[in-house]
Amino acid sequence: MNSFRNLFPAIASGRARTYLDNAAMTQIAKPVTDRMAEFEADGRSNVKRGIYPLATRANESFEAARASVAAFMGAKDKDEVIFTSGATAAINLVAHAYGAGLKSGDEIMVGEGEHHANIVPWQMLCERKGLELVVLPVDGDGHLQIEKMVDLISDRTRLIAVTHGSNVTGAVTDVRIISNMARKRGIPVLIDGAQRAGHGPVDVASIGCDFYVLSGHKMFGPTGIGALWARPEILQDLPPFLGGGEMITRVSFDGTDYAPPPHRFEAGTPPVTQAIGLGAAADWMMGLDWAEITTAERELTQSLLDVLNQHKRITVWDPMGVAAGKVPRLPILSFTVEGAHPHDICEVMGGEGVALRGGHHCAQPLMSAFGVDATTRASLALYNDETDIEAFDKAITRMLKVLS
Amino acid sequence: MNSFRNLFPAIASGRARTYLDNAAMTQIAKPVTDRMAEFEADGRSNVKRGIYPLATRANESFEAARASVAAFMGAKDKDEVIFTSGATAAINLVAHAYGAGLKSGDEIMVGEGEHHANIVPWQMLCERKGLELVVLPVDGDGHLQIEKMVDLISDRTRLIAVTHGSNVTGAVTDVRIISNMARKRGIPVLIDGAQRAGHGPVDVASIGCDFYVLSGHKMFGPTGIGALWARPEILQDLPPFLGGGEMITRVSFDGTDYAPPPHRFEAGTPPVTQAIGLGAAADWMMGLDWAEITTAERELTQSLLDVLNQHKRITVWDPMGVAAGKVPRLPILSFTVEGAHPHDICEVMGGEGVALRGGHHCAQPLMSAFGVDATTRASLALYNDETDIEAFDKAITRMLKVLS
Amino acid sequence: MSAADDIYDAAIKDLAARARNMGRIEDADCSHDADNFLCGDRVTVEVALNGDAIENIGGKVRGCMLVQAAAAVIHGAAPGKDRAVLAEGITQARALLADGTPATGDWEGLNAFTPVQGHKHRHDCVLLPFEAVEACLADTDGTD
Amino acid sequence: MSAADDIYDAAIKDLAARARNMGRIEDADCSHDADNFLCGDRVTVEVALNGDAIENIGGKVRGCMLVQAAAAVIHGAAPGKDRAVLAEGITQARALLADGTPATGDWEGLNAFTPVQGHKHRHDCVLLPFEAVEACLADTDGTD
Ligand SMILES: Cc1ncc(COP(=O)(O)O)c(C=O)c1O
Ligand SMILES: Cc1ncc(COP(=O)(O)O)c(C=O)c1O
Repeated sequence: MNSFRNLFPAIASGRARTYLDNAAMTQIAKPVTDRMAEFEADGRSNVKRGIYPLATRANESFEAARASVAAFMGAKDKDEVIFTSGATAAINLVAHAYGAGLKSGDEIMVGEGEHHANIVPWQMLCERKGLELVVLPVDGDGHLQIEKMVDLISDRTRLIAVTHGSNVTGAVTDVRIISNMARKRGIPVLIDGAQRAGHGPVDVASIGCDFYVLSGHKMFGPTGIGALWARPEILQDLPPFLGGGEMITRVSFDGTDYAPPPHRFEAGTPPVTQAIGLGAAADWMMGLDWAEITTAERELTQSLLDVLNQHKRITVWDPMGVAAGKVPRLPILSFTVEGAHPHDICEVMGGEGVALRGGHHCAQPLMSAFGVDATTRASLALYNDETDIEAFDKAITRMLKVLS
Repeated sequence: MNSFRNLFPAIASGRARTYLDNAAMTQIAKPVTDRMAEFEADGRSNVKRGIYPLATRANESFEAARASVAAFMGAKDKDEVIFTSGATAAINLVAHAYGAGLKSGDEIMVGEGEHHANIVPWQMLCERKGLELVVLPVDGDGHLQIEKMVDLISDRTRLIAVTHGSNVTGAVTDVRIISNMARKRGIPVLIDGAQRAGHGPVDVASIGCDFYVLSGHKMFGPTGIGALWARPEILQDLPPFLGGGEMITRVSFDGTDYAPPPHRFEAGTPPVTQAIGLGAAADWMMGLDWAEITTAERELTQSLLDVLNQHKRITVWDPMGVAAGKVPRLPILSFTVEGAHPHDICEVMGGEGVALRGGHHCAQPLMSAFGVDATTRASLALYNDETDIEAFDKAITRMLKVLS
Repeated sequence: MSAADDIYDAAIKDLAARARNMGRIEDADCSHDADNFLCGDRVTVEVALNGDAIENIGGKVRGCMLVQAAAAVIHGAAPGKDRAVLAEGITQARALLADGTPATGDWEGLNAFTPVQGHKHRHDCVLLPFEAVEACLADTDGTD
Repeated sequence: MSAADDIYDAAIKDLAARARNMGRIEDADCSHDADNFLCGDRVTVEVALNGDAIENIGGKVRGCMLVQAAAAVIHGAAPGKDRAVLAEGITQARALLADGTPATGDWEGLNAFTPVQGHKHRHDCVLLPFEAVEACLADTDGTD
C-alpha cells in the first residue's frame, strides 16, 4: 500500500475509496488537521494586534505559516505572501488592485485553456475599465501555442495570465519561457498555480513571474484558504482591494492611510486557522521526495491511459507526447466516451466507488476549442496507487456496458 | 461552573483562562469542530457540481449549512444567504455589487462609531465612484444619534450602513427604527451584525433591513467564514462581485452569463468545511435558551462594571443607562486608566492570565469622538462566569499597582 | 448491481435514443436556452404553435441521458395538445420525483423516471427540458 | 511576579515620565509621524538641526510606556550630538533587543530596556521613536 495513505484518514479508512477527483479537491492530510486542531484546542485568538499570551502565540503561528508558504513558493521574504480565501480570490485581488492602474485600451492576455477563475475576473476588469482581452490559443491537445505570443503582444499588453498546469488535460505550461519573453517587454506575468501546487513546491524566483496563486484545498490543506505571491516591487505600490480592519494605518472621515504589504491586502480577520493549516501543508510537502512522487504519479497516469486506450469508444484529450512520458505533465486527464455523457459516466463509476468529475471543468472556452460540451476527468494525488487503477479499470468496463 | 465551558476545550482545560477578548474572536465550540472533523474524516469533496456519492454528500452538507445560517438570521429561504470569508468580505461584496449601480453625487450614510470594516469599504467606493460619505454622529457614550438621521438623509442617500452592536462600547443600535425610517424613503439598510451574532440568533424579517452580515469566528464557529443575507428582490438584480468558477452559467470570450443567487456571488471553491462549521454553530446556538444567557451576560457585565467602578483612576466608556440595566447592550465594555496605556494594561493583565484587548479596536473615528487614542476592552461570551470576574478583579488591582 | 445503475435501464436508454428524432424548427414561434448552471447542461427548445395548440417541438439537447430522455418524453407527448398540457407534465414530473406518484394520461411516459426518485441530485436533469419549454411558451403569451 | 511585570520597573517608568519633558518645536528642520499600524501607536517627532548637529528633539508620543521611554532616551541622548549618533542608537537598540548586548556610550540609557528582550512582541515599541527620528532626518539630507 502507498505509504501516504495512512496520513489521510478518509483514504486509509476506505471511505473515500478510489478518489480520483483530486483536481477539484484533495483529501486533507493529518499533519494539517493536527496542527489546526492543536491551535484551536490550546486557545485560539485573533491575530495582528493582541498583546496577551494567546494573542502573541496566534500571531506567531500565523506569521510562521506565512513563512512556510513563502518557502513553498520560493519567495525570498514571507511578506511577499498574502493570504486569501482561495486561488479565485487571489486572482480577483490582482485584477482589482493591479487593474486599478490600467486604462481604456490596455490589454490583458489570457490562455484559451484557462479555468474560469483566470478568465472571468479579467473579463470583468475589461468591462469595468474598457480594456481588451487578448486570447492566446491552445492547439488541438490543449497546449498553449506559446509561439503565437510574440505576435499577440502589443505595446498595450499590461499583463499575461496563464495557468501553470491545466485542470482539464494536465498540460503543463512552460511558464519560464513565457515569463522570460514578457519580462523583456516589461509585462508582468500571473501564473495560476492552483493545480500545480498539489504536486510539489514551486519556485517563483526561477520561473521569473510576477504573481503566483494557489489554493489550500488542492494541496492537502484546508478549504477557505489560498495565497498570492507577488513581486515585492509591484506589491509596494499596489492600492488595496478590500477595505476593513488590519489593512489600515489610520482611518478618519477625512481620509485613510493604508498599511504596508502584506497587511494592506488582508482586510479584516484573516482565515487564521486555515492559514496555519496551509502552512502545515506547505511544511509537510516540503519534506517529501518529489522526484520519487512525480515518477510514481507519471506511472499511474500511464496506467490510467493504458486502461482507457484499451477501449475504442474512448478518446483521451491528452497533451501531446505526454502519454509517452516526453514532456512534463500533471497526473490529470480528460476523456470522452462515444455515446455516453460525462454525467452518466460519473454516476455509474461513482456507484462503483470511483470518484470522477464530469462536465466543463470551469473551462468552457477550452471545451469549445475541443469541440465538446463536457469531458470526464480523472486526477491523481500522491496517495493514489495501483489499487485505484484496478478499481478504475473494473469500473470503466462496467460503465461501458451499462451505458451502451 | 458555567455549563457551557465543557463544550469549549480551550476554556475547559484552562488554557484560555479568563478569556475576555470574545469581541475579537470567540473560542470554537465542540459541536462545530466535531462536525467539521467528521466531514473531512469521512472524505471531503468539492461542492456544486459533483455526481459521485462523496460529492453529493458534500453538496448536501454545504446546502444544509446554508439553510441553518438562513434560519439563524431569520431568512425565509436559504438562497438568500451567501457564504463569504467573513463579515469584512461580505460588506465589501455589497460595496462592489450594490455600489456598481451608484452614480457620482449619490450618498452613503455610515455611523460614526462603526468598525473600520463598515467604513473603509464605503470610503473606497466613494473614491471609485465619486460618491459622498455622510456620517451619522454618536453621542458622548457612543450611541448613534438616530434623531439626526432625518436631517442627514437626502434624496441622494442610497444606503445606510450601521452596526447592530458596537465592538467598543457594547452599545446596541435600534436597527428596527433605522430600517423603518429608511424603508419609508426607499433607502436600503445594511446591518453589521459581526458583534451581535455571538449573542443569539437574529431576525432580519422583524428588523426590516436589506443586508445583514456576520462572521463565524465571533459566534463560536470557524475562522475564514462569514455570511451575507440580502433581501431576495435586491439580490436578484445585483451584478456579481468576484469572478471565477461556479458563479457563471456560461463563459465564452464573447461574453459570460452569470448564475442566479446565491451562486452568482460565490466565485470559486467556497470555504466548504468552514461553511459546514458555521452551519453547526448556527444549529447549536439556535438550540440554546437565549433569555437565560442574556440575563447571565448582563449580570456578568454589571460585575465587570462594579470592579472597574471601585477605582478612581478608571473611566468606563459606557453606553448611557446600561450599567443600570435599562437598555439592551452587548457584554462588551471599554475603559481607560489614568496614567496607564492600554497596551501596558493588556500586557500586565495578560501576564495574570486575563486576555483583554487594548488599542483603537478598528474604530478610530469613535476614538476621536471620545477624544482618546485607545481604550482597553473586556468582552464576554456565554462561557464566561464569576471565576472570570474574580480573576479580572485581582488582575485589575495588580495592574493598577504595577502601572502606578 | 450498484446503486447508480438502476436509472440506466432499457426504458430510459430507449427514450434517450429517441431524443435524436427531435429536429430543429426553422420558423418556431419561440425558442429558449435553458441551462443547468451547476453542471453545464443546456437544452435549446423551439416550439411551433397553432393557436393555443403545440404544433411541434424541436431543438437540441446537450446533456446527460436523463435530460435527453426527458426531452424525448415531451417531444412524444406534447405535439398536437393544448399548451396547457405542459403545466400538467411539470406537475406530474415533480410529483413522481418527490414521492413516486405514478404519471398518468398524456404523461405516462414519465414513469420511466421512477428509478430516478432515489437520486435526488439528478432530479434537475429530468426537469430541465420542462423548464426550457415552459420558459419558451412564456415568451409567447405575454402573461409571465 | 508574573512574566509580564518585569518590563515595568522603576527605570522604564522613570524614563516614560520624562517623555513629557519633550516639548514641541515650532520651527523644526523636519517633522515626521511614525505609526505602528498593527497597534495604532504614533510618534510625532520634530528635529531642529544646527549644521550636522542635532540641536533639539521635540514632538508628541501617543503610545505605550515603552514607546514613551524610548522617546525619552533619544531626547536625553541625541541633542548636541552629530546626527550620525542616531544610527548608532538604532544599532545598539537592535543589538540589545536581539541578544542582550549592553548599550554603551551615548546610548547607555537603552539598558533600561534589557527586560524587554524576552518580550518579542514589544520590540517594535522600543524601535518606533528611533524610526520616527530616522525618517525625519532622512527628509533633510536628500540621501534617503
Ligand atoms: C487551474 C485552476 N485555477 C483556479 C482554480 C480556482 O481555485 P479555487 O476554486 O480554489 O479558488 C482552480 C480550481 O478549480 C483551477 O483548477
Ligand atoms: C462590529 C464589527 N464589524 C465588522 C467586523 C469585521 O469582522 P471580520 O474581521 O470577521 O471580517 C468586526 C470584527 O472585528 C466587528 O467587530
